[in-house]
Amino acid sequence: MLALYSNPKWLSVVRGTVERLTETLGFPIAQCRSITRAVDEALTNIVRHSYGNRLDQPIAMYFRRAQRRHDGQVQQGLEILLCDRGPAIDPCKLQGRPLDEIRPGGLGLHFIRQAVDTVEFTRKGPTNRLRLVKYLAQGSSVL
Amino acid sequence: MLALYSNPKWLSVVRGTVERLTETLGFPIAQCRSITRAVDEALTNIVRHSYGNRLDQPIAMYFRRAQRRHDGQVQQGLEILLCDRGPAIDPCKLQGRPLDEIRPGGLGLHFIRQAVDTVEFTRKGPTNRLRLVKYLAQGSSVL
Amino acid sequence: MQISTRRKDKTTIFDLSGDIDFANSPVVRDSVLREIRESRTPCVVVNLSQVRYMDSSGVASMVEGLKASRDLGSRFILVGLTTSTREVLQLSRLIKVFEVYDNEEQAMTS
Amino acid sequence: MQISTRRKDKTTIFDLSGDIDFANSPVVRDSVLREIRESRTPCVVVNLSQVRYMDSSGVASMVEGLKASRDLGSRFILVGLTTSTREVLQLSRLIKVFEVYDNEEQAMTS
Ligand SMILES: Nc1ncnc2c1ncn2[C@@H]1O[C@H](COP(=O)(O)OP(=O)(O)O)[C@@H](O)[C@H]1O
Ligand SMILES: Nc1ncnc2c1ncn2[C@@H]1O[C@H](COP(=O)(O)OP(=O)(O)O)[C@@H](O)[C@H]1O
Repeated sequence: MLALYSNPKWLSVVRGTVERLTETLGFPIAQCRSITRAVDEALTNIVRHSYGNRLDQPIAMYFRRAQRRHDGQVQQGLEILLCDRGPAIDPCKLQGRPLDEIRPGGLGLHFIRQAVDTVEFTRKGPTNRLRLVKYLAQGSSVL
Repeated sequence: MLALYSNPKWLSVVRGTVERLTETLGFPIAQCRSITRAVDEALTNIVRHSYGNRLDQPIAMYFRRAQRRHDGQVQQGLEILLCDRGPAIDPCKLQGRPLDEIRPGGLGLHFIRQAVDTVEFTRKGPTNRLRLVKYLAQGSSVL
Repeated sequence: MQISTRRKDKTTIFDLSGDIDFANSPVVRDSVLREIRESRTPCVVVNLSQVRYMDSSGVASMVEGLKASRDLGSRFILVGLTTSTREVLQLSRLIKVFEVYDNEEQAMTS
Repeated sequence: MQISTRRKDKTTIFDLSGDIDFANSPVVRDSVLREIRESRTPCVVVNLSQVRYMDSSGVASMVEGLKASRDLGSRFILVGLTTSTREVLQLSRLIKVFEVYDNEEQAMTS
């Protein structure tokens, strides 16, 4: 579990954590990068959209093992839960820009969806929860 | 705040966190390495000596800013608190081997003391607390 | 993250290093846009060879640089893409939109 | 952390990579000691050039290798020290105790 404040200067610290965690769990190097990118973009969205760039708001991250049956085999995975206490998210706003437009912004959610197998926004009481799950290919698990 | 279990495979994850944290706070690169080493050795000691190599015991780490007056100037710093729930430590045992002997072991505490300005073991209720503080040289602070 | 700039004839080269993320991409964006819009430099090269990580806000800053230079008829070039920066531009489907060269020399002679 | 071994004449070279810490130094220790004590290899070279980090338990494994080979009159050599591994051996005041070369070639011709 990692708890931090919503100051973007801590983004680099979280990347360091997630990079090593995914490496330790045996994800291939390109997936370590993309999972790290997904978490970074998700945190940036919390800082910007949930907390309107306030620097002192709480963010909590939980890391857990995940498991699923896939093609008749058990796959191990990593579940990452990001929790903030900002206002409830309007699900209609949860979309990036079409990728064929050339303009800044609207890329974060694309990067997140590209990187992981599950992206799930839920509201629990006063908390926004973003759940990301990425499974390891069979055999590559060192969990 | 970072909470984890006493499995040595998470040591690498903590090093990733501390490396980036010290980098972000503006410590010179050699000090980023030595502070990271200190935390790694302190965690290893918790795993080995406080928890007798059990893998599922709780460790909590807190990161805070520290400040002191030094030579008439205010120095900013980083305080790291490592907490475990192992048995109380016998202070008499808290010493490494003399550095002029060539034998394995007994180096961790030397690495810790070399890296930081303050090393403080205390017992609070059921908790061992190790407090490490490292200050930034004047002017290099980006806290 | 560190930015330093060099001039060669009518070209300004931005040497970026470290991580470009939401904490510092506004600084990158502002310095690049100032060079294009206020200094009216005919050619701006952004050297990414020392960039360890770039997030979507870093990509957005590059897009803004590109758009600003198109508006003014100047050039905006990226060089020294690392695995990580190349990846992020590919994911954004923007890699073909930029003028990209392996290194500064190739950019200068093109 | 990864270990792979190569043989050249009477020398066994251990190529270590990644981080050597308390999670895996027992594996490093055991393979090095087995090579020295059981295979009785006359010369063991540990190549650290790809090692990103080494903790005190990694240093302890190297000390055990050194002691075991001294006992048997064989050689134990470290090559390819990086800033980080050199630093940790210096802090331990052990750097002068080991036979250290810049690279494998120098170790083999010495
Ligand atoms: N944590 C969040 N809270 C509220 N809205 C969010 C959050 N994350 C994303 N969104 C919404 O989704 C949109 C798309 O996000 P994204 O693809 O990351 O692009 P950008 O953040 O650059 O707009 C955002 O503009 C915002 O409206
Ligand atoms: N967290 C701890 N709990 C109990 N004893 C400890 C702890 N950390 C260190 N010690 C004591 O201090 C001694 C020296 O530690 P160190 O220098 O790290 O060398 P080593 O762990 O290799 O013996 C240990 O042998 C142990 O007796």
